[in-house]
Amino acid sequence: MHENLIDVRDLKKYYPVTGGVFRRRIADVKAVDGVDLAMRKGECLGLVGESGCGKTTLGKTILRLQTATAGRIYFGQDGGKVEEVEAMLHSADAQARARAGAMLKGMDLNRMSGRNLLALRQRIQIVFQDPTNSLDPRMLVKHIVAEPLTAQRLVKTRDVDARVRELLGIVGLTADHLMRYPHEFSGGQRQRIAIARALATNPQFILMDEPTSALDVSVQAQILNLLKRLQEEFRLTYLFVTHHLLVVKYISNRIAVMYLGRIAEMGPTAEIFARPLHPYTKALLSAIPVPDPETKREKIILTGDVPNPINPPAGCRFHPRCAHVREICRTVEPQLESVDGGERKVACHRWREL
Amino acid sequence: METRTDQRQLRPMHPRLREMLFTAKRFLRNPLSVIGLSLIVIFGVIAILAPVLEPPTNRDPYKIPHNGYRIEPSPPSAAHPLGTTQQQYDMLYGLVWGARSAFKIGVLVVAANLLIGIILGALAGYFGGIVDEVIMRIADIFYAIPFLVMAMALVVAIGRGLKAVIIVLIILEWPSYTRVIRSDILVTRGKDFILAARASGASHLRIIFSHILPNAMYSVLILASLNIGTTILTAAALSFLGLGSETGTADWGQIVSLCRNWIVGTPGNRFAYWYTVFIPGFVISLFVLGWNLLGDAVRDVFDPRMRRR
Amino acid sequence: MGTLTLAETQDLHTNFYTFEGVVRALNGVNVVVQQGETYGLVGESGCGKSVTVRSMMRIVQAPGRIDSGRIVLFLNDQERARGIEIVQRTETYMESIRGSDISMIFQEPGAALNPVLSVLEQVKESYQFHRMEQMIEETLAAMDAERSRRRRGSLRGAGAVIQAALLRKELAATRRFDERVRRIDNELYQLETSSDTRSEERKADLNRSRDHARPRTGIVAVARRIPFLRRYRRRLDATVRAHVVELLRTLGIPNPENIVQRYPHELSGGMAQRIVIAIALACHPTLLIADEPTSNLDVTIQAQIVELIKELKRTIISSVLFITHDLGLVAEVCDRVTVMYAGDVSETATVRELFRNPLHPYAVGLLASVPKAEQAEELAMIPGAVPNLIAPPTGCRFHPRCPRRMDICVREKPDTVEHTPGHWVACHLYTGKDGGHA
Amino acid sequence: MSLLSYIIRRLLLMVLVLIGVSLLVFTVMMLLPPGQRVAAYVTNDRVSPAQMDAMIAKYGLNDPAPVQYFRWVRNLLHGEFGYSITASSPVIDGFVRFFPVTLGLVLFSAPLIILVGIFLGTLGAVRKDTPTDHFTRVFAIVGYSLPTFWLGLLLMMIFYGFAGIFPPGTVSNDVRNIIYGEGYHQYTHLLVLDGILNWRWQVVGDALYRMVLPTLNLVVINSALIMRLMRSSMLESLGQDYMMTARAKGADRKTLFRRHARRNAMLPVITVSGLTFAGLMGGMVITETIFDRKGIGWWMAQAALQLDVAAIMFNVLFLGTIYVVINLIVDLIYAYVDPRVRLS
Repeated sequence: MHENLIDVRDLKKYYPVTGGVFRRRIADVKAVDGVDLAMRKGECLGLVGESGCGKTTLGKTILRLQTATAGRIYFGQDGGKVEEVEAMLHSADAQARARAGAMLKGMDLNRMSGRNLLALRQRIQIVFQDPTNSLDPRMLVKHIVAEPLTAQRLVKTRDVDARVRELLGIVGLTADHLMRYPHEFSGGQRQRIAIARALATNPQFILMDEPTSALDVSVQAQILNLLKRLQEEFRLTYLFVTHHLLVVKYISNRIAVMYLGRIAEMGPTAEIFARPLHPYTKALLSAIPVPDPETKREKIILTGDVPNPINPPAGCRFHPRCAHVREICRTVEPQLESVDGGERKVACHRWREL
Repeated sequence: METRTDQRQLRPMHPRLREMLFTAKRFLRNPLSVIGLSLIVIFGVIAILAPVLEPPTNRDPYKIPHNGYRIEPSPPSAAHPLGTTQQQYDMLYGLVWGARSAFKIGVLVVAANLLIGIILGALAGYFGGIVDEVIMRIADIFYAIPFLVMAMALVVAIGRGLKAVIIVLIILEWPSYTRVIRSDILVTRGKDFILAARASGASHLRIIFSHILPNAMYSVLILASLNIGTTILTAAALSFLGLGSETGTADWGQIVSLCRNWIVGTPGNRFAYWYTVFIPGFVISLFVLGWNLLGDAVRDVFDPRMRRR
Repeated sequence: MGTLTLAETQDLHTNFYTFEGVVRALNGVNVVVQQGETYGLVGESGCGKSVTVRSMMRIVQAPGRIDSGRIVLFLNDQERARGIEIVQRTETYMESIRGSDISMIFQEPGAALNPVLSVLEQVKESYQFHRMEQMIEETLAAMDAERSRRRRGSLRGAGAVIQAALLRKELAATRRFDERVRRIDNELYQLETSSDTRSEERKADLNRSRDHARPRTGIVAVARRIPFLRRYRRRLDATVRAHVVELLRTLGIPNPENIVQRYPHELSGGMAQRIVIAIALACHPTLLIADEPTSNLDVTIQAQIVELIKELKRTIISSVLFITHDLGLVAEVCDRVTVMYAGDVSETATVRELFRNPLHPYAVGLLASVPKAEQAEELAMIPGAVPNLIAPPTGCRFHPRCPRRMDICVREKPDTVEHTPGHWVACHLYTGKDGGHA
Repeated sequence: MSLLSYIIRRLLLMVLVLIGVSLLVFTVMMLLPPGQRVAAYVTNDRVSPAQMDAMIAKYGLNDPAPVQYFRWVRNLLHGEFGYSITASSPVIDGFVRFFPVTLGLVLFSAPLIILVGIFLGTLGAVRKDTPTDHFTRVFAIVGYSLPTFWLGLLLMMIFYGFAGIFPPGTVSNDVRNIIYGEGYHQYTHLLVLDGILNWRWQVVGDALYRMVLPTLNLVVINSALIMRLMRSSMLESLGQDYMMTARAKGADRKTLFRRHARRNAMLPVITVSGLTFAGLMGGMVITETIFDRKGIGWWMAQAALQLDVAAIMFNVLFLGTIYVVINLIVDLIYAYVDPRVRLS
């Protein structure tokens, strides 16, 4: 527990919906609605879910590209201290809660600003889904990769060039590519450039926001292998957001399944694939088309669409689509509970019986 | 085969230069843009060489020389290659120096508007919120009054003359620039590379100047080149109505207003005074056409859909 | 699985004349769709799979053009013998088979629907274009039934008589038009075999009159514009609407009466895709072309749509041509599959055969590069990227990325050979031409 | 947002904009010295300098600006707009006299401008890269490169000066005699409409005859923008995926263009048609001046030349208000036509 690089507690991100004559806030899109997530150093946590489930928002909020509506994000904090603050926050003593609030200013990524935040930016980075959009079309590769270094003046100007060349080498590009614009590259190469940029500041943590879903199958394999290699080489921690389950299976140690702003189930990859507990996970896994015509599996076809996150269903958010729904599911929201006292967690009232 | 340029094996050339060459090549492939560019270049040369082409005789070169006050225009002759207007102002002199006035008006107005538009548009677009609301509502008010009508009222209030026309056009045209820049900035601001820059720890100023503006500049440049044409048209219209420059100033709209009474010829020759009506308006049209063609070409060249993938 | 051909392309070349140059999108594509099968077309983006099917429906968008090759359809028994070559046929002929005999569904359900038309307006067009005769007949039948129930002589009855008369006129005009078109098509079909020059002229003549043929509705066309008389159309509309609602119901859309009034932006992606499918299936086509129908949908919705297509394949449609880049879907849905690369057909085989024993180095690489359920070792990769088709590689277009490249691959485009029965491959490793290793 | 709250919101915004417009007009006029502004308050043209000073004092034209603004607005709301020198009558009388002339021309030319623009734009898009397309594009680019006043003068020179047809002015002397003669009722002050109501076809014919050239002038200049927009928006519409769906259904060319492409392409054109009004009003000042039609535009030009402050303020305010209202209507039509706005 004390090895956690990132510890997310009760994170919420709401987007206001305005309406009426005066454009008042009339509702919220509850993109992320109470998520607890811990990531250990050096692991790759796969965050899967369908579009609109809030996985990308969760990632971007953890990176503080957006400010969370509520919740705490501890990055690289001592585990004991985190528990202490959390305990104080939840204590009945108002004074203790106030003290905890003061302590959070220096610990909670969501409350940091200015210099503290900037210093943290070196240690956390992001790779986006579509490299066509995430690289400034009017900048040369040289400047794109150097941006994290020059923006924070981390490296002396005369050393920047050498560092950029080194980074390009790491991701499998050459110095020939320095003086080119992004549009002169293929999709896979652009993603390599984006990865080189993410590596520039020697980060500890990289958010992978669907890094291969805009790429072709054969190129996807190149990038996945590269990411895997880099993770081992630099002892990186990944949060790998994707909707592609086989990709997640290939690259992640652990998986968290999200549904409508909440985590439905999480645990080690192999265990989840071998024995999914949540009905949603089961349906999701059974729906993956497996590239093997010999195996014919029974599919669980869910009915209906993902509900609107403005008005999530009461009780268990999955209940309108769930085949095993009981009365309790309609009224009481299940909490994420540990299955075996360890990492395996599930938020379902009926996981024991099913 | 890895990239396109590999195939062409270009000499090592600075990529920015390479891009410019590529753009220029596309530009020159379209005959209309070449026509537009040549028109502007020709007018530019005329404006620059005005003192050589038509040496000024007055102390103020923008005063058109005239001999006598005879009311009828006179047809082209050796002394007056393009004839004279009403009150014997020399047409050629007026047109040549008028080119200078036209450039002065166009460039001054558009440059000032670019500056105002970029500053206000960037403020509104990047920071949003209350700043955005205030700037855009003010722009709405300016939009709510027909342009030429408002320009007339303002010229009356400020006092006539070319200077007043320039000031008025600056006051009235900034909202369209601000709008265009703002909406482009809004689009750019939502792109992933802006988020990436923020994740890299780039400051607001750095993001605005090195990411947002370079990407959001193009449509405003298109607008600017198209707007030089309309600016000239409005200035000419004001002069024509008698609200612009004084009589006898080398200003195209002003020269056209001198010809207003000569559309009906003499009983024997119904087109007797055609030159005095036709020539100055034709020159204005060519000038505006040049800018419009140029603007269209700029739009085509920079249209993201027309660019490479 | 049937072995009768339904549609085939022969040496199809489709090029795009863009600003930067000619994109040689299809480099002589041969594909065969058989009766009753689900046929897959797989490849990465830019391999030409979409262009192939758009060419087959002749809806390639400008600046694209089918430059050479043949597309032959064997839609009914009469055509079975020789088939109809459609590249040479008129646009009106194509209009009559699109949406009727061959339909298509698209990748992006949101963009495939017209945002300013309601669902009803979009689905009912399929009936209006192809099933007018049936619709009018049904309307008339319904009106007759209604009249026999009601007593004669009422004022409303008189209105109904006029309406029925107009409908009958329209029906007659539609029938005359259909008959005429059928005659022209028949004669064209006969002429296509003969090669003498007189028949060429006659063919041009026929094609022209095919293009200009319109249903001559006479008085009905006038009546349509007169407010009171126009009401006869309402009955017809009601019939069509009933068909649309029924169609949506069979596709498992809940509450179809409500859905038909909605506009596309009010629908979820999965629902929009069902509407697109409804449009395609309205006239029970023989061949359904599905162009990446689930690529932009979520996994659980994808499963719903795939299941729906499978179901429809069992009940309504004869053959499905399924385009995808997802090898998992191919394994699940298709009977036979063709792998395409950069405008070339690389390999064609049954799905089992392809997954068990891929021959073409590209197919081998592609299969190895997908993460499997049991993936443990590192993924295999194909180096490099898809080439730019303005200046495609010479010879075999895959050679720059091929791990088993030979000299001959650079020089010569490989022929397609039948390696084992039903397993076709276009690669010099199997053509028997040995060029030595590079 | 429901359509109703959308409408309410737009109405409130409109009121705000109108207040802004009045402030703007007021600010502009405050740039003039009190001696010139006093014209807005006098009621006849026989005022001596001494009386002038008395009036400046009486109306407090040297008071602080906010005081003056509220006084001015109060006067406006009471229908007191001052005296116009150029109209030789109170502003409101001048307005009643001049406005119908302008309205007649607007009602005649605005539909033509929009129809010509839409028609040529569609034609250009449907026949892309054919001679027809090139012709329409040249027409458009020339259209908005030509100075309105010059085109007007050329038209006059060719048709009136040379061919002797289409004379300037609103009506001929004969017709004027009819109008002001006995038994003729000016119901609406619109020449054409009144002519029809009085069964005097001579009036109708003459009024239309004299509107030909001004209309031609306005159409050539103003339809260019709509045309251009229609063409590009039609081309965009034609390239959309839903056109592919429509073709795959078996739609014929006519259905494709009319039903599927044009309906979508019309949306931005609706918005711009409202903006065209601004261009039309600008064009009106020039056109009425050239063709000697005594309407609002002509009045405005005269007022600007003779420093007729009352008339200028009134016209700017009036045209601004109309423009704001028209844009509101256009937005509501748009919201009605495009289901995405209506229901989102």
